[in-house]
Amino acid sequence: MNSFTDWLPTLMIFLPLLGSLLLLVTPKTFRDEVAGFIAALTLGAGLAIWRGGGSELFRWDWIPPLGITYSVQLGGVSLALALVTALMSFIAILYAARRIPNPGPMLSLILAMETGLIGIFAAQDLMLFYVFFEDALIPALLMLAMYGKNGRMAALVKFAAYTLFGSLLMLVSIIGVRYLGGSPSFAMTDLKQHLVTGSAQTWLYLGFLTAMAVKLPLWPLHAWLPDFHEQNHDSGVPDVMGTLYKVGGYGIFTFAVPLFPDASLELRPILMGLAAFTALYAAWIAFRQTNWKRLLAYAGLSHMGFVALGVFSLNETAVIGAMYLLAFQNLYTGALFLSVGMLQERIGSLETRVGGVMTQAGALGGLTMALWFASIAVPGLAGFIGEFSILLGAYQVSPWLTFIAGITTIAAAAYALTAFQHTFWQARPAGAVTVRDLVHTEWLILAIPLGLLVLFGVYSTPALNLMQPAVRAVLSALGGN
Amino acid sequence: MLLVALGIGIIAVLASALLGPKKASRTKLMAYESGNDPERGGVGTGQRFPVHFYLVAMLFIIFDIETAFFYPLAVAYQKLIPFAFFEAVTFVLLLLVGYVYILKKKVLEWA
Amino acid sequence: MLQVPEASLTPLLPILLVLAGAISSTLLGFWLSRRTLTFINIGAVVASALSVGWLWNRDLSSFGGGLRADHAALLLGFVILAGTLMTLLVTLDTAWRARVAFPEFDAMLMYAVTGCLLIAFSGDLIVMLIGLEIMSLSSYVLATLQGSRRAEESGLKYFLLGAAGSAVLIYGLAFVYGATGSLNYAVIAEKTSTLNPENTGILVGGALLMLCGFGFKVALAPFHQWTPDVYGGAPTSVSLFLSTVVKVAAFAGMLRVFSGALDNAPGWHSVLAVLIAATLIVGNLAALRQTNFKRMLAYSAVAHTGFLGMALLGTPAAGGAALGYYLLVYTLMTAAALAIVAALQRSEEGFSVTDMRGLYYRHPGYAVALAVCLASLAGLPPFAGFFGKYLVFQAAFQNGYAWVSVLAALTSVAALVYYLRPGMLMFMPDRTPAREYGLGQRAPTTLAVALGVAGVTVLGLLPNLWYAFVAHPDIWAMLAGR
Amino acid sequence: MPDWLATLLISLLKAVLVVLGLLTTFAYMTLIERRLLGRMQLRPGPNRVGPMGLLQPAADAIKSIFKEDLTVTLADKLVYTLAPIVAIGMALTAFGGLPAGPAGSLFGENPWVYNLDTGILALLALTSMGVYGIFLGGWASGSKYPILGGLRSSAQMISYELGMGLSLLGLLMIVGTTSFHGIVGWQAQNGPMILFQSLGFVLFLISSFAETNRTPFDLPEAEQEIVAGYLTEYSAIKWALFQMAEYVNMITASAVMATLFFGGWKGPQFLNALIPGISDWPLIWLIVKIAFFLFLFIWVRATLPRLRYDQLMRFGWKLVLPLALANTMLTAAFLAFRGSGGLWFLGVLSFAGVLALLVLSDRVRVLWNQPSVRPEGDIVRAGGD
Amino acid sequence: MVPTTSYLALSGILFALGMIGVLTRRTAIMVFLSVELMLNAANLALVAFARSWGDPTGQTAVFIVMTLAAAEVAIGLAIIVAIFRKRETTNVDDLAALKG
Repeated sequence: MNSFTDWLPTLMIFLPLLGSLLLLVTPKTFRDEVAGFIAALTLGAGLAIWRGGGSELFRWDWIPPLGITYSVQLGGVSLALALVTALMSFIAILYAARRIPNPGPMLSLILAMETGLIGIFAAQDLMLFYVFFEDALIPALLMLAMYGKNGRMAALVKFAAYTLFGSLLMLVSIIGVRYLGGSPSFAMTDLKQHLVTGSAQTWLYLGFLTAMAVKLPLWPLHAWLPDFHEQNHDSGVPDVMGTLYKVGGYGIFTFAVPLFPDASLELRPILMGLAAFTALYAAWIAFRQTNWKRLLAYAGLSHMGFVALGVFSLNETAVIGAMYLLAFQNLYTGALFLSVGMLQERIGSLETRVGGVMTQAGALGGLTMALWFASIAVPGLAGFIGEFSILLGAYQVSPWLTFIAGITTIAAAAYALTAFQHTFWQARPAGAVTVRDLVHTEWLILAIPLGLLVLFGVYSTPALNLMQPAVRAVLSALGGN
Repeated sequence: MLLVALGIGIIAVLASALLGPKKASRTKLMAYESGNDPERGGVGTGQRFPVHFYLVAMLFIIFDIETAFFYPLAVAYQKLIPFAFFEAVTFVLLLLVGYVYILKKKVLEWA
Repeated sequence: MLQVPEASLTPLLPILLVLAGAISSTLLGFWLSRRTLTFINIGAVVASALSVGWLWNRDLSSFGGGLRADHAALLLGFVILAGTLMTLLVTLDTAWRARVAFPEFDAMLMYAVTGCLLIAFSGDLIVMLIGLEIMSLSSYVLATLQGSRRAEESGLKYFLLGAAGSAVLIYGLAFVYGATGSLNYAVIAEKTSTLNPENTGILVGGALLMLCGFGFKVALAPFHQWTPDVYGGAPTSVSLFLSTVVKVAAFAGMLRVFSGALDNAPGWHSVLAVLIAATLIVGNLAALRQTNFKRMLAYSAVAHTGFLGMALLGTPAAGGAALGYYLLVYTLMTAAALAIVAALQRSEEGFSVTDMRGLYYRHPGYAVALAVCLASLAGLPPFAGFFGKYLVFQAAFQNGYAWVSVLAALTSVAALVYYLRPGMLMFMPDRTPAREYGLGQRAPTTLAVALGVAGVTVLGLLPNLWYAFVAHPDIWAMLAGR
Repeated sequence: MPDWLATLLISLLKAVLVVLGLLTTFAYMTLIERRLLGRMQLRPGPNRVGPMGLLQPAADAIKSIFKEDLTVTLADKLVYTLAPIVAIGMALTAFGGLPAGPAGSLFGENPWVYNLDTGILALLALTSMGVYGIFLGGWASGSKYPILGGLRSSAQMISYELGMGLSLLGLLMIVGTTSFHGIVGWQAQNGPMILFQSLGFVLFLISSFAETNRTPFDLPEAEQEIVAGYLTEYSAIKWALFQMAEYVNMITASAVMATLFFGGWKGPQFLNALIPGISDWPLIWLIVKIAFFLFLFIWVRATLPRLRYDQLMRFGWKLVLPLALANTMLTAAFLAFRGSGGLWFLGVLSFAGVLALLVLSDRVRVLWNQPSVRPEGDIVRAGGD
Repeated sequence: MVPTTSYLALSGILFALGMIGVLTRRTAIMVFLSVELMLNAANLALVAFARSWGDPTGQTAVFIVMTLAAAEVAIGLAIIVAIFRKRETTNVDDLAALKG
């Protein structure tokens, strides 16, 4: 139990935090390098875990009298998401380092947040999950506070209030899960032995769901999302982290479904309805956005609708697809945010109505377009596999909702292409600033995610192999369907 | 006893009230101020008293309470020797703290 | 009938040490500088804390169970002393600016602490009452001592309401005595289970009256009106003291009386639940509207009364443990936050929330510390405030007051919002000139703040350091003594 | 006739008796005082009305009843009228608790009106109630001098009340009861208390002078400072009532001193050898002792000048109070550590204390004679005068 | 021998009067007096109960309470006088420096 591999997840979680503390004392001159190095190291640790085929459950009694344990495990879905997180944080740091004037605090915040996020994915104990869940919030808030735009206070309050509203209800139901079920501790392994039954389960599930619906986000609780993205720093770096922070789908998949099987079956139709509606509604709103960030925000929301649909459907294919999509939409949405950042750096605005960028910055345009294709699930790119298998699976559960959701893909194509076309093609307005094309690191920043998207778009087996057993394990608890 | 005593007073007052002459005049009913017209002062007109009197009053309250505590101890004293002695000593010492304090604070200086 | 009571002073050691400090500052004040006195008092407090450690696990008692240095008493006493220490450290810096730098200030402070400790050590309603009154009376003086118009008014308000509160409490005490025929917690506790109807009626009446009385002291709504005025009007260091140490002591009293003596008395639980619900709502919503940071903290103190009170709804075992943990955390974080206010404020009004914009770029250390305190107050992990909240939620939840827990969860969203605003403003860069006292960053205050922040963080990451002490259930099962 | 009614009537009767007795005493007290003062100051004193002016008191009484009774416009009528009644009422009531003889010696009834276990406490309480009379009177007069006078005299009285109360503690410790009967009985066995508590007695004496506003402590009537103090606005019978109260208080004080320190209504035991049972004769002994103390009051008045107000207060707070405490602790310590020794040694100690005071009087005087600090600015001026 | 209940009734009335005074009177002194009234009501109740239980604890409690009352008087008067000497009023409503 003391072999190095068991410590790897812990290392992967807390390495970034150490890094962010380290950054506070490192001199300005090579702060960026340190940050990048730490992030890379974290990613390395993640890859090491992957090579080892996931880690064992590592458990240590954190607060014995309260039955709160520090139990972490990275394997299957959680590992995939952790890897993506590590990667995107690394990329975000790369971009932040060259784009943001005084990046010191931002870098440490990114790292701090990475800790929270990886922690969320690794946690196998409800309280631990909650703790990390809230930890990730603080850096996110600080990023917005320190680098945000004028309207940020409103956005901050909205964001925090929504999150806390959800998570505190979740806290109450976490307490409920343990005491009504009579479990000795909050560790998933114990909780699964002592499930709550009856109507209490439904109530607890709802409490849990509120938090997750905020973080998905799901339709009525999504209002914080666009403001959050719009008010954040133009470079789009915080948005990347924000995107990674959308852990609702994962939370429901890992915790809610196993703990509230009956309730999740019972509420399935309603929730799937909500999800489908979210997807369509978000796409529809996105269509009318003229600000790239809001557009991306709603696009992301729409994808989350898909993810939710998949997760709620409790169908193996769909769930796998949902996790797949969840993982990779982080890649392309994040990358898109960064590309928007680059665009803004060049033309000084986030308007989707400036024309003719393509003529001067071909590479930027090209890469952005490719990423958009990934986003709207063009076959051959990772997005497609996710969305397709979600629809496939969900169809077996409820065809109609699936059909509604299906429409979304078309809507997505619509909003993405119009916005892209307005910005990159069309005539260049007279007297507009000349736009530089991509320079050194920017290439990497956009190319790496794209590369991965392509790779897993055509050769999805490794990812699927990673996820399938985990999903099977979860769903088998429901007695399949 | 109390009744009788108060009775006496009341009777006396009534008696004089009945028997005494009533020839009031403004000057007669004016507050005595060595012949000058009285200025403000007296009931309800918010005359200020020197704060020293408040101090005396408070000190009195405190020390009187202390006496009140001492009486039962004194009565029961011989039954509780020697415990009571140490009690008394502690008590008086604590009292002395306060006494020394007001002494040093010059509260007891009517100058 | 005249038997000599056994009066061993050993269990009183912590109290006596503090009292010695008080007396010394009463008398030596004429010869020594006030600063020296403060150092003496700090010494006394530390010594007393050590003696608390020394008394641990001895479970002594004195005066026929009237004074008991059991685990609960020692734990609560330690919390009180911690708060006192931080207060003293802060006054070292700010007393001059607050124009309260004379020996009487320290004397009164220490007397108040003596009272607080008496409450924590009480095994008997009379001792509790004496402690409570010593504490309250000294606090009235402390609140007034500054002599400024605001301070005097706050003092008067505090005094009048506090006195009324004590009167109600004493009346309740009389009824409890009437119902059980004793003032000793243990006897009351055993009598309460076996009572004939009309005595039960009297007991319930008494319990409720005492509840109201304590409500005044700990500022449960609707008895909280004095709190913002007093905390806002008194010198900040005093507000610090009142909102931490005094409140802790009052809660210690409630713990002793309600979870201890009156635990199986009927009726008061539900009333307390209602009061707490009111407090949570009033405190949090009122705090939302505050523009002055100090007043906001005052209201947040009210709100926290609600959270702390939830612990009393739990079973003595769970609730006591929760309260024991939360009180320390609450003291640390509130004291640290107010210490920073005291250090940085220009006038005793404290500063308005908007003045805090960009604090991070002027006083990075204090800003980060304050942010930590606020996060902890808001109950965000990994800071200790979160576990405090969690524990009280759990305590109330387990004892069948789930609705209070849910309400508390909802209100703490409001709480988050008003903690968030200043917390975030501090990190927003701004160009305007500083609006706080530039030279505020002094060693003792910094030390106090460091204590608080370190405590909050460490207790958040490893709650067991303190929780392991308080978690022992039979500590709280014997609140009333045996 | 049911016997509760009987007892009620009887005690009423006794009350009336006592009151009348006191009032006559007061009446002639005034006369005697004026005569004696006359003698001491080498002048005749009142001798017109009746033989040797024996009817003077009657004349005074009649005059004061038929005199016009003014009530100042600014005065608070009710309180103004109430004040003297309170004063006299308390003064008279206080006396009733004192036993004047052995049980059943008064025509088969007990020579006291009421008998409480807490006699001394009750007595102190009642006498201190007298302060209300004076303060209310001064306050209600609605005029400056009375207010100041009232304040001053109440301040004075409460200050000395402390000394009074504390000076009795030693005695109580020795006797162990607060009932007059207990105390008298104790003294009958062990000799008068003055032997053991001389220091306490001195203090008590001083305090009672101050309590009754007699020279040298008659500040409330310090004419040259505040006219007639709280009496300024009073006239006719109300004024007379205040006077009455003062004298009755004197009588009571004398009686108390007699009872507490001089064996009360019992005569000295050794006389029993000559005439058996003489020491148990009712009334006689008490009256004799009272008379002696009253003479003392007058004597002192004729002898000593009046203190200044600040001196008075300092005297009370800086001398009487600590000394009383010291006396208490002395007694306490003695009782605690005497082992089996008798009380006489305590008497010696106590008397030594008195002597020491007398010898060191010059040293002691500095405590109260002059303010030990020059008033700097805001130190409040004495009694507003 | 008067039954305990009547004592309680009396003390209850006193307490109620005090409470009303606290709630309705506006000048500090009056509020303060009402508080003292409440305290005495409590004392009365204590003594009554002590008699009905026939044990002296209640009376000692009364002793303590009296002391507390006295201490409260001292401090309360000090505060009130301090304020009164600054401005002519002790009306609670006039103390408006701390609104908000």
